Amino acid sequence: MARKQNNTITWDTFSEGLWRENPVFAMLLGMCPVLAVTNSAINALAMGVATTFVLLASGILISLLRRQIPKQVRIATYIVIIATFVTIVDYSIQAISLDLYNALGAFIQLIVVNCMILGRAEAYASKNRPLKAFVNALGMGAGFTFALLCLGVVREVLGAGKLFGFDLFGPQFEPWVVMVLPAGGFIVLGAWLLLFEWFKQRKALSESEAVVEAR
Amino acid sequence: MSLFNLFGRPSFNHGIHPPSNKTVTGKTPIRRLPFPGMLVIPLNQHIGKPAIPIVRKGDEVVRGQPVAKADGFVSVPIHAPATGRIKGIELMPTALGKNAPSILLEVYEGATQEVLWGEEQTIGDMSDEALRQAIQDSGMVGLGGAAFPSHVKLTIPEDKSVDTLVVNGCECEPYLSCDHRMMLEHPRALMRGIRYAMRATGTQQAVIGIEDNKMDAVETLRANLPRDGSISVEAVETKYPQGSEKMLIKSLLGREVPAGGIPSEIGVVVNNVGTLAALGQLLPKGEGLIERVITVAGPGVKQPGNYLVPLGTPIGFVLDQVGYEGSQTEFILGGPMMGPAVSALDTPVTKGTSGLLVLNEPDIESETLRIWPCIRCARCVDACPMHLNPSHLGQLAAKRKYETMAEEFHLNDCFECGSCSYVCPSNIPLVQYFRIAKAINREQAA
Amino acid sequence: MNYESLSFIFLNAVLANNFVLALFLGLCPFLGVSGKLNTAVPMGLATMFVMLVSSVCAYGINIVLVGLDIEFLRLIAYIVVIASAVQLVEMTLKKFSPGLFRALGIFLPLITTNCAILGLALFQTFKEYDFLQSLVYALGAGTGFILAIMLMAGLREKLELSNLPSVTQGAAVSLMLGGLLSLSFMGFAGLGGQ
Amino acid sequence: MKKSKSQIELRTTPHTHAAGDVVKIMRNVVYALLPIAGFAIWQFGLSALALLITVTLSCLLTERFFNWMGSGYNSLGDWSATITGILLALTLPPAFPLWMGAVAGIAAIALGKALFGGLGMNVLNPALVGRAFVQAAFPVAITTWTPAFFDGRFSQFAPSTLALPFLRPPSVDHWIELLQVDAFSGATPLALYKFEGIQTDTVELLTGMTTGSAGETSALLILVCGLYLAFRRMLDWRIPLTVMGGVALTSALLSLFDPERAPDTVFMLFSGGLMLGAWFMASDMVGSPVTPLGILIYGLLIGSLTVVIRVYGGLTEGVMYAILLGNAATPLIEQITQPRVFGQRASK
Amino acid sequence: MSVAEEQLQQPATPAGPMIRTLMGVAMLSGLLVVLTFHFTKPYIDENQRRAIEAALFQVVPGAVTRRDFMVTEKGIFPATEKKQPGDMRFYAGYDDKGNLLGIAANTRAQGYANLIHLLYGYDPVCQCIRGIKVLKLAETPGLGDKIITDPVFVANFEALDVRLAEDGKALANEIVTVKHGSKQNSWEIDAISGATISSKAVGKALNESAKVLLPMLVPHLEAIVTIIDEQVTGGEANNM
Ligand SMILES: Cc1cc2nc3c(=O)[nH]c(=O)nc-3n(C[C@H](O)[C@H](O)[C@H](O)COP(=O)(O)O)c2cc1C
Ligand SMILES: Cc1cc2nc3c(=O)[nH]c(=O)nc-3n(C[C@H](O)[C@H](O)[C@H](O)COP(=O)(O)O)c2cc1C
Ligand SMILES: Cc1cc2nc3c(=O)[nH]c(=O)nc-3n(C[C@H](O)[C@H](O)[C@H](O)COP(=O)(O)O)c2cc1C
Ligand SMILES: Cc1cc2nc3c(=O)[nH]c(=O)nc-3n(C[C@H](O)[C@H](O)[C@H](O)CO)c2cc1C
Ligand code: SF4
Ligand code: SF4
Ligand code: SF4
Ligand code: SF4
Ligand code: FES
Repeated sequence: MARKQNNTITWDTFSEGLWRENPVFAMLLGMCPVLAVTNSAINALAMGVATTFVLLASGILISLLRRQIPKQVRIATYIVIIATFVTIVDYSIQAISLDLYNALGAFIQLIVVNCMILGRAEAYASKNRPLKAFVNALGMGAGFTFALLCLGVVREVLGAGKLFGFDLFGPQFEPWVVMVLPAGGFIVLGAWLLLFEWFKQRKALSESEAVVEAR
Repeated sequence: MSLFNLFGRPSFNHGIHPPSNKTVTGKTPIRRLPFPGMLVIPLNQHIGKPAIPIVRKGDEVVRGQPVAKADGFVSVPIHAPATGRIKGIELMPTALGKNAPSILLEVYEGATQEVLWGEEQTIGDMSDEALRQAIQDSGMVGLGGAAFPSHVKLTIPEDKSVDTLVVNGCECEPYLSCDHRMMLEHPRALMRGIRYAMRATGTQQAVIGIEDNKMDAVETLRANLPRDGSISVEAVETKYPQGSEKMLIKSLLGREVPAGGIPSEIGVVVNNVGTLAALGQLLPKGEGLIERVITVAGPGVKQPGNYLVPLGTPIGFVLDQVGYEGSQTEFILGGPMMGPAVSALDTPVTKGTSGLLVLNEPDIESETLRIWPCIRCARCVDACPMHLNPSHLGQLAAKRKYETMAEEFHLNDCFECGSCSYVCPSNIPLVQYFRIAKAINREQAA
Repeated sequence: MNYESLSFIFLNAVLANNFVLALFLGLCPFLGVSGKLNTAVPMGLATMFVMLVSSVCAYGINIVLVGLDIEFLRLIAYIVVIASAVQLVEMTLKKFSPGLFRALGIFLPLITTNCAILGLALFQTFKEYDFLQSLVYALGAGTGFILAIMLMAGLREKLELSNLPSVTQGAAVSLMLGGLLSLSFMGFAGLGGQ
Repeated sequence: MKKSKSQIELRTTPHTHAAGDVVKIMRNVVYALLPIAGFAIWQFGLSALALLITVTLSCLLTERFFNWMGSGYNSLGDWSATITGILLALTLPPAFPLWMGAVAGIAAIALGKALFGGLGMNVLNPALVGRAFVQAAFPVAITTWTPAFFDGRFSQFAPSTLALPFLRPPSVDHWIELLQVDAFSGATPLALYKFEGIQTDTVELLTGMTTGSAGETSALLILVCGLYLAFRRMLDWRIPLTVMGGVALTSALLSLFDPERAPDTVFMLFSGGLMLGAWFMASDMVGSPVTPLGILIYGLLIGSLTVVIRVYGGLTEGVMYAILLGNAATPLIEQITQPRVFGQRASK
Repeated sequence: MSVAEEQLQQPATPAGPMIRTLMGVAMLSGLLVVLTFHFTKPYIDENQRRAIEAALFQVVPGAVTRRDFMVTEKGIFPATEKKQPGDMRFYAGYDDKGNLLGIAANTRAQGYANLIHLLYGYDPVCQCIRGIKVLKLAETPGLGDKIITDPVFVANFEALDVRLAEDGKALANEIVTVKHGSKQNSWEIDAISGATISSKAVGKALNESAKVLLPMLVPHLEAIVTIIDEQVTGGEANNM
């Protein structure tokens, strides 16, 4: 939490959310939308973009107001601000496409309680200049969207034989229905985490071997 | 009492049925072994403070003469098992693996080896106090294995009262049959001993519990019961560890010794038949405990049987007398379930030694098998006479959660009977885990 | 079975449409606080408690919102009112029942920002449940949450004693367990469907 | 006279051990499963044979793969993966496409067992995890039944059996018509009961003259094989007994409270996968409690859940889910049923 | 997570700035939301109207305009904004000349996974259901969703008999779902094999709605056979 008041914007400001502090893969935040709306890539993308928007907008606003908001009521204020932008997104999506709106269900409104957003507001936006908060939020949003896509792509390809709605394998393909069901969501995310952990351990292993060899 | 008791012999819940392997030794009468050239007499053959030697190197002693005196109440004297000369007091291997101070006694070869110590005494004339002192002076300890000084057990504290003496003739360990032979061959001494014990404790009734694979002993004792009905004989189910005092009390009386408690808390005193028979023989003559019966058995033994040996006889000598074979061999003092394995053949027979087993390769092979993970088959849970959950305890032990084991899963109620290890299809050395856990917990507490 | 009957609403929320395992709500506490049974149970109870409180609040606010024709403020109103109600309850609890507060208290603030709570409020509004139905729905959702988190905690405690491969330690195995639990709960799908 | 020390064995107590270890138990379970597998092959022919081989091989290969990824220790020798494979195959429809069978095997070992560290470490029954996975993945194929004892079952495969990997299996309707099997309804006894209200004759259920999963049809044969294991003490007879007791009890209770839908107890006991599940899958000790009271609760829970799902649920068959849920509840059950330690509360 | 805890532990500080900020933020957010609402409302309404009409025109073939009504024991009235307890809503579909082609109503029933929401079209001339449109379902893809895609199943609703009984108080024959391949009567629905539960849910939903709606509706149907301008309310179908 005790982030230094450092105003320079570096590549790191943006990229930490992509990988090292990826909200889904590294910090396991906002799990509900991650699992619930990733049964197709398009839903994943839409959810990712919507969340990113809320993240950006609330981040900037909170950063702008950061000196005005008294400590005592900051959480309440953040929640109100976040809820405002979520409502805006909610209505916008309804206006854009009812089908998409129905597919995402209540989870658009549930962005309000996505702890990643509140967490970023508290830990970053309230302590940094708007531009920096913006860049960081963009990174976090991108990382979140990336993770959602990782799930959405696997689940849609296996679960429906499609990608972004385009048929990949022809009509004879037998979809693995389980992938679009809740159980599939858990299992695919678990599998991604396993894969990353495996890579990490292999890398650690080969690095320690390299150290040994260098001696 | 459990429902099963309605249908069969009285018994406790759980436990196991290992093959008994007693047919050969149970039928052969007790024989005396010759004296070895040298006896090794550990000063600590009992639970409590070691005895204090009262002889010095070079002293001559006669058979039955005290060589060490009791060090306080929870301690007993030691008597010379043979006529001979003291060679010294040295550290010698014992059954527990540790070396301990022992009196070395060189046996005179030509001596008649008559007992030349002790005066006849009339028990009936003694006060209760004097009777208990006489028991201590005889050096008597529990011959059932624990070697707890008998006079301590038979002294009931003022604030407690005991109503029943349970006489333990179960002999549930496989192979062992020394108690069985004692009951067959010395029933009158046993009855005498029982009466002494009843007097010392002030109980009005005594029950002898015998496993139902020894019905001949039941018959023999029934024929020798006193008329007044104060002593009875009861056959109980043959099941290990029926002979454990808590289990036997449960089987015979339906009472449960409270966890962490001792029998006298529920008005019971338990003594082994061997102990009381020896008491019945020695007390009237005022002699000390200098020899005992041990069962020598196992696939590696050429002449298995029950032998009367002077205390302090090295097991190597015993084995030379009975003959044994086998290349890869394990020697066990006591029964196969609880007896410790010994590494040195000059380990002596002591007051608590009830048997000597020689297990050969084919019998121990199964133990060298691979240890599998616990497959949660529940056999250990169904075997544990203390109703613990050895499966869970074992898993906790593997993760070194020793404190949890003691605090939440009653580790300290485990009396290491080995039933759980015996049945475990994954060959998990549960008892060993539990011993280690207890030891570490003790260390932590200290 | 009548799908508006109270018993159906309850059972459906507990089993067939379990909030955690079928609807993906409340996953953060489900994954985060299920390591030990003795924290999972109070967490579950606290969640159920907050669900009941917010169900009542949401029912009340919705009447006001509909009455004033400002339904577009629903989201903001719900979240603010639920958060304040939980705070109020927490303070009352602290004052009048310190024991209960100590058992549940530390979990209450965590729960306010949890989607199972808001989800419950929104769903009961979409489903147009009346007051009693809403209450039973909240009770069912809470019970379902307790059931799921207790099963999960039990399994994870058991796994602590096993030799997990190095890669499965951590979050991955919790997710996989969640997946397997979810597969098992599929057995309840269609309960009362005919 | 002295032996050199190296020849003396020093071990801790006890120095004897009951006969039989894990491998022996597992091997005996395989023996007990072979007659059931044989009956399945006799009943359903080549397709069932191919399915048994494919699924078992897939389990074994997956197990080997994870051996290689992990410790390197070869665990095929303990036979447990073989049991998983055979049991899994026995619970699948006989004409299940082979490639889906292979997926089931992989899921069983990977998700159900290797993930948690292999033998004894798993929390849910691996075979059933595999089946639940394909049940959710391929719901159509797993509810496609083919007739038993048709002529030519030893010379031809069901067309769906040989479907190409990842592709939709061809419909078997036409093939079944060509077989000209009389009275084949394409529904299992439970489905007939649930959706048509037709109750299959008990004798047929006992002898296996019905359709259903490859190995679940003959209740009698399964009972005999299970009893063999029970009497050899290779499985805990309390579990199947309490499961069956749970089924009977729940059926009886339902006939009191909901007589309209109350199932027939005997029918409930002998139809569907209950026998196989009770004797061979609920009894897998790895996922069941070890405490006596726990075993009772576990069995009754599985039995009653089975009936509830069968009668009120969306599926015709509840045994698989009931057992999985029973496994999942095992740690909780064990927590509340730790045995009363001897002497903890002095008895009367 | 300690944010909320911290908040709790904070001492009560001067309320002035606190209230000022909160008010400010509330005003700001209120403004934003109201703006959004007003800006998006026309589009959302338009979307919803199109969705409803698309569904309506599908289940009432040939219809080009719609009117919303409600029916009670007393008769048919134009739909009002607020739904009253006990009234039933339906849409009427008219051709370009303003003649009633059919009416459509919502219904739902518990399927395999969750409630299945349907819109069905009733043709007063043949006294039958002319089509259904699944509005919302959570059934298993590839299995339960065959109730939308399976042509054989959809064919059930080309003319599903819902004639009223002699006394006009009930359906002459209740709608029932029968096992795949055993449909014999025009009021039966031929189930999808492998998705019997979803099929049954459709039958049940139709039956439950039709047996309540039609006995109330049919006697008063005269009133709406052609478009009368006063009836036009443009009522929003927010009950979909
Ligand atoms: C597992 C176990 C088994 C035992 N089996 C016997 C037995 O068979 N016979 C016996 O006399 N004592 C047996 N004991 C010892 C008894 O519990 C008890 O200490 C003894 O009977 C007391 O008599 P004593 O002091 O005369 O030796 C066993 C103890 C344990 C822990
Ligand atoms: C029908 C029936 C079958 C039994 N089968 C077994 C069995 O296979 N394995 C087993 O351990 N006990 C079985 N028993 C119970 C045992 O006979 C015995 O009662 C139980 O193991 C308790 O033994 P214990 O008193 O030595 O603890 C069975 C009992 C019945 C009524
Ligand atoms: C993963 C899964 C999903 C299912 N989805 C549906 C479904 O969406 N609709 C349905 O009616 N039945 C569904 N079922 C239930 C079975 O297919 C059920 O056996 C079938 O509905 C019975 O109908 P039948 O007699 O025509 O085979 C599903 C089953 C499973 C295992
Ligand atoms: C009586 C008995 C039943 C078994 N049942 C199963 C089973 O249902 N499913 C399975 O995968 N393995 C079964 N096994 C094998 C083994 O226990 C299983 O693979 C373990 O769960 C792996 O840890 C069984 C073994 C025995 C002895
Ligand atoms: S363990 Fe040994 S001393 Fe104890 S009863 Fe059994 S045979 Fe006798
Ligand atoms: S050794 Fe301990 S845990 Fe094992 S059976 Fe004996 S008393 Fe029970
Ligand atoms: S006997 Fe062994 S394998 Fe069986 S439960 Fe006990 S410890 Fe586990
Ligand atoms: S609020 Fe706490 S429990 Fe919930 S997601 Fe955030 S960190 Fe996890
Ligand atoms: S996102 Fe649902 S509880 Fe956190």
